[in-house]
Amino acid sequence: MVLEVIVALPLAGWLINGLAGGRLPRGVVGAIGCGTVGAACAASVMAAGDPAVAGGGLTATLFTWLSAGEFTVSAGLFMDRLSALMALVVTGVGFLIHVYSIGYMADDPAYARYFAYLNLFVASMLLLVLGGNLLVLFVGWELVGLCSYLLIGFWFDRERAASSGRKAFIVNRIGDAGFLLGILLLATTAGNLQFDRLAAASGGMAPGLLTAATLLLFAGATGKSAQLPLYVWLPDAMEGPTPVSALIHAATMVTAGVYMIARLHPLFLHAGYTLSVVAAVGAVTAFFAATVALVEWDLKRVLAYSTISQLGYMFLAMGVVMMPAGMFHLTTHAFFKALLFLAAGSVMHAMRGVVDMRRLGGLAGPMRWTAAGFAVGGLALAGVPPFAGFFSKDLILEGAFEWAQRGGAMLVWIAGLATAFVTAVYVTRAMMLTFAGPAADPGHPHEAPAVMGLPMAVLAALSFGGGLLGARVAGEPLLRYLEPFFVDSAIGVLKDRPMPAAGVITALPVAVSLAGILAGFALYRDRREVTLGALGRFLSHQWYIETLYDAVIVTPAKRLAHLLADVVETRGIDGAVNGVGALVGRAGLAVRGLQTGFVRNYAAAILAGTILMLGYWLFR
Amino acid sequence: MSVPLEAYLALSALLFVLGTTGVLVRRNALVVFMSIELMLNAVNLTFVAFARQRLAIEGQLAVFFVVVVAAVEVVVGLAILIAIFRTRDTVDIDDVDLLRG
Amino acid sequence: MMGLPMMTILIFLPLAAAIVVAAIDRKKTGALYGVGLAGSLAALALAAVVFVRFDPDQAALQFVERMAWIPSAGVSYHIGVDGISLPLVMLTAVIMPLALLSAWGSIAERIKEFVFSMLVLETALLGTFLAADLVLFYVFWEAVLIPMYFIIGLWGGPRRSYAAVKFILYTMTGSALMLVAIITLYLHSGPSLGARTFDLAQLRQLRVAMPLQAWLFGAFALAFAIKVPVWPLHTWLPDAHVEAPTAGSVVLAAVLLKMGTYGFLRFLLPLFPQATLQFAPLLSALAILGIIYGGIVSWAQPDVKRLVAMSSVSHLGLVTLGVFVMTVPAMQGSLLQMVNHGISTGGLFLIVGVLYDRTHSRLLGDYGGVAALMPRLAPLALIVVLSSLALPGTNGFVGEFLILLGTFRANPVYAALATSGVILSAVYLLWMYQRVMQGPVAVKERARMTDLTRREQWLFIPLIALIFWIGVYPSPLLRRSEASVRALVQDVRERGNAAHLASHESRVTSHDR
Amino acid sequence: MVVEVIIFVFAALGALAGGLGVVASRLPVRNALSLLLVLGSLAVTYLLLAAQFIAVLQVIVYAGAIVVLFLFVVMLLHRQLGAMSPDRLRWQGPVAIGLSAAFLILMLLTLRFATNAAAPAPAEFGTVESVGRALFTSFALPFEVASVILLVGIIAAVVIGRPASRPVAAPPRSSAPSPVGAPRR
Repeated sequence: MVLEVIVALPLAGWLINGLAGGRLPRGVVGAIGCGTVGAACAASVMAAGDPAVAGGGLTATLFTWLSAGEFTVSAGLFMDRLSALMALVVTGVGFLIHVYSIGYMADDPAYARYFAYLNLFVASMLLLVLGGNLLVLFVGWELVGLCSYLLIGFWFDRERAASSGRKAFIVNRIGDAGFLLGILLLATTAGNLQFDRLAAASGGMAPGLLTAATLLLFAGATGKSAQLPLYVWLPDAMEGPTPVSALIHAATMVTAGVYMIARLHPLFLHAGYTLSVVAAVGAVTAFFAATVALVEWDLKRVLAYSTISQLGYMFLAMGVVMMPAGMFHLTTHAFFKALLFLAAGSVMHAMRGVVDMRRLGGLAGPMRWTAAGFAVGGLALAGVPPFAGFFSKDLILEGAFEWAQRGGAMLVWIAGLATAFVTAVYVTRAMMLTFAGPAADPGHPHEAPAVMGLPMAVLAALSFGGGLLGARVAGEPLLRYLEPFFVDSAIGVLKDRPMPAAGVITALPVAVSLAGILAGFALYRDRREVTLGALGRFLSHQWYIETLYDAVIVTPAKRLAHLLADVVETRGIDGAVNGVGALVGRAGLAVRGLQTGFVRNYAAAILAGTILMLGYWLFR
Repeated sequence: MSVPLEAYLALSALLFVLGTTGVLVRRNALVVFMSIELMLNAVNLTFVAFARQRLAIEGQLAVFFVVVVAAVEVVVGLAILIAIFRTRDTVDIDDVDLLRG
Repeated sequence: MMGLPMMTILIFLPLAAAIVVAAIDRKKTGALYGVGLAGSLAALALAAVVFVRFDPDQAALQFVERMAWIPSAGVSYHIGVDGISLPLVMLTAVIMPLALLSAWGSIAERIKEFVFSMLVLETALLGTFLAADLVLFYVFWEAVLIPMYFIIGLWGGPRRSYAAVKFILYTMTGSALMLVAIITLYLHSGPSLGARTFDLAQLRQLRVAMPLQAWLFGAFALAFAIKVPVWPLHTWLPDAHVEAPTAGSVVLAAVLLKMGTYGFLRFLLPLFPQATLQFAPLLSALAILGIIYGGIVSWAQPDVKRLVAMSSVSHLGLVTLGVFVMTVPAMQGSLLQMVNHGISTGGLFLIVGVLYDRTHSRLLGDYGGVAALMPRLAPLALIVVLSSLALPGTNGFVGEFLILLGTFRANPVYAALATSGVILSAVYLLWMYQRVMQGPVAVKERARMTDLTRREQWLFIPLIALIFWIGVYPSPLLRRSEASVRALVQDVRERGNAAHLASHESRVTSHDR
Repeated sequence: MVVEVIIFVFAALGALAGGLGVVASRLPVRNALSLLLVLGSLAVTYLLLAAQFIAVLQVIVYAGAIVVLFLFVVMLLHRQLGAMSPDRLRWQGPVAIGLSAAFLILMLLTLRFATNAAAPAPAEFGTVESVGRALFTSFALPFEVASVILLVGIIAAVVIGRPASRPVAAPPRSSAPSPVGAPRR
């Protein structure tokens, strides 16, 4: 029962704010928006405390959703340790961001619509993480994509916002088409989409099929979690309101791909080289996005590329079979990246929407708390101990190193390490350009109101102390909690970890991060525009990946569409149809002379016909 | 029946052909109408002749219905004729050729 | 049931309303539309009763009524409903009141004739879906054309006569061939069944030898494929849609096109199982071509109505694919998708109609930022668009998923190709939504863009309710179609293969008549 | 029975002469009177064929009503009846005569199929009573239909014969011109 309540609460908020929100006072709209999510958070805590969650999992089957032939899927919810963690992250971070939004969106005329969309998102995300089978997960998966579309294009009267939303939806759809095919493949071979049945069946499935299925599912994950090659929508998604970027495009929705792999890890473990692909994609994406973040001028887009990069880390963790570490990083990342976005939002709020870092600067003075929050988030992102990011990233890199020693590619670890360095550089750059130096824009920046400050404070605390969830000194409570879920996978790695070797390996990332911070400090101390020459041009064009897509896919597709619509359709197919018509018409013209209009001619013709018939009858 | 059936039929055929000739040759709509009446009467004659030969009263009934229809036809036809005459000032059927292709 | 001829009443109720309409003074607009609506709503109520009392476990026809019509020619008045026709009957009954409601206020000329035509159209459509005798079916099938011809030709746009003539000639070409095939079947039924008949149930027993069966299959398939329309026989559709008035477009898209796919299921498959199995790959390939081609071409359309019309080609390609892969989930999905397409595309045309009433333009370029001017229309339009692009939670997803599932089981390559339709539909539909609804306000006459009236809101509320109902809880529909579909798939597979083995000892050959 | 033959010959000659007059005469009144001659002669042959009722019908309806109708029209239009535009179909005449001749020959050829074995007619054959009995029993439906056709014909004649362009004089009370008769749009 409690599971239904968790999902139903934000859904109710959506219905109320969506249908009647325009007629309600703002205070009530905000209260409904936040209250339902807060209540869902409380319900999630309650549910997570249920002993069934720690055991086999809490299930709630609502009704039979689809039934055709032998194939049956029920609409059901399910909560085990993994989804409990996700539900807590979603509702917890979600609640904080809802509260923040009350302040951030206070002046927006479409206040109710905003909260309705946000509530719908939380409900969809909860459906995604609490879905009892793969198809329900897919429903949530697509619905969060819808919410993302709606919220990116929230200010739909801006052409760019509308286009970005559409781009996000379509790119996600490309991934989802793969995801759907993966589901079809699994449904056809396993005959069922219940998670436990799939896990049980995965051992007996042909490895080739399983590899294909998991790769298809991973294609969906690259779309939703903005990995190469489908990352292109996430930077543009920054057109949406900043709290949305924090919630959807940093903390929760984009991590759905990671969650999906964790959820289906038995399949991925049995599926040949899929995990290697995942690791490689994660590593490349992490490095690629970090380098692009290095030259980006838009503060929010820096954070967007940073998100892509950090998601790359998570996939890297999944790929090297350090799944608990991936989930750990997912959690800490949700804290510190949400914090960074909210701080950036606070800056935008103060600067009336300016996000270009060349026009920012010197904000540390008037916006002390925001700057402090950004600094905490930045240090966590850079992986400086004892901030949260350090523990999770460190664990991932350790895992990558061990994976390499067990026969994996060392390049993955090296890429992770290089990314750590670049990350430290770009986060320092963003910090310096935004908050240090003289004020670049003569305005009257003001500190954010309390309703925005408080959520940031809570997130700052979590970004600072969240590492304890996975810190060895604290007994790794989160990892221990997840262990039973991953019992047949990464736990082996986790347990047999040779402690001594860890020394150097742990120290190296920290050193690299600190070096990065120092480098960033040295480079951007006096707000110089570091161009980096040809390399900089390469990076600021995002490695020319989108240019390539435009040239190879988008433009030819448009040309093809116009060719088909304007030539093949009108002149070819319809031309043939009209040609037949014209032919008949011309034949009619040819014989129309027979129709003289003289009745006597017609009568003569009738008589002639009669004669012929009579003659035939007589002389046959 | 001392007059042979063939005689009646031959008379009928002659009258019918006179009618067709009239329809084909004459341009005066009124005369064309009369020629049509001539053809109808020729047919009626065959009906009656066969009715007599086969002693089937249905033949005569057919004539009855032909007469009814002919009466209607003449009434409507002459009305059309007058309507045409009123608008086009002619009874020459060659002048009425709206259906020319 | 209850001794009442339910099906006959259902079919002819709209016709009775049409006769009442014919007797009303043409100046009384309210009464004309009121009676029309009342008639179609009464049919809906009756259809709902049928839906509730329908026995889902029975594969055969239910509510059967049968009596001799032209006994000397083996023609009977044989009607009934099964799991295959029930969804379409419901769809017709739901869509017609909405179409009439959409015309109220939009069509101001010759209202009496319009309402009359719509009601006659409903009778013909219901008859088409309920007939179980080939002659009866053919009569209703052709009767559909007449009111539709007038609806396009009298109340249509500037090129209406071209569109109407194209529509009627194109579809009649196909049905003329079908008539020939029907008569051929009739002539063959004598020697092997004892007496010549047009009755579908008896003709199903007939085994036509192969070369002839293929020809008959071709004639039927052509008639149905034109109606669907299967690529490349689709070019009448955009013209008809563009020129037809809103109500006409709605009925055309929502119901008329389904006559083709319904014909596949009801006649083509059971009558010619062997030829079906033989030609299924060809039709599947055409269907997939239609999915991709329709999707791509939609994207490049400057005209909203043409865009939606081409999207129908794509969507119905998927339905056709679901029919010919011959698996239970795919066929059930097809059946459901016929209903879904009726709801979502009908809704899209209603939206276009609402906009057209205000701007008198169908060009995407003349719109922009409508959501800011019509805040009540925008979310409704979005829901309909999402339903059309098969977002989970809406009706479109359920149908598409089942079709793809069944297709994947039969042939993964087909499924992979068909999945591209999922991407394409998002591309062109969101493109359309953005051009019309989003961006800065680009509509010239802002003052005319008033938000939805109460009447217009009621056009969408039932559709939205159906979208979510079928999307979340499709079982009532799926359960009712399952038995019939399962029986059909099994029947076609068994007889199709058995006929293959026994073709040389077939009792009927092409020369005995 | 020779009398019968003689009567037939006279009637036949009369009918043929009348027919020729209908087709050939240039004077409309003469055409109409020739038609009357044909109708009368045929009425005589009907009597020979034991069809008394039809003969009477022929005289009353055809000769009495239809020919009179023709004469009325001749009277109405007599001034213009002679005026014809020049003939535009010069081939029509010879072709028509050729076709008619061919048709006549073919029809006469069919006569060889006729079987000439008629029983003597019973007394009541062709009387008003026997025709009436058939008409009101087995032919009741066609009879009724015929009456409807007559009714429709009358209405049609009234509608067609009415001047189309000029509306019927409106009652003086209403000021607006009444659109009765004019097609409404």
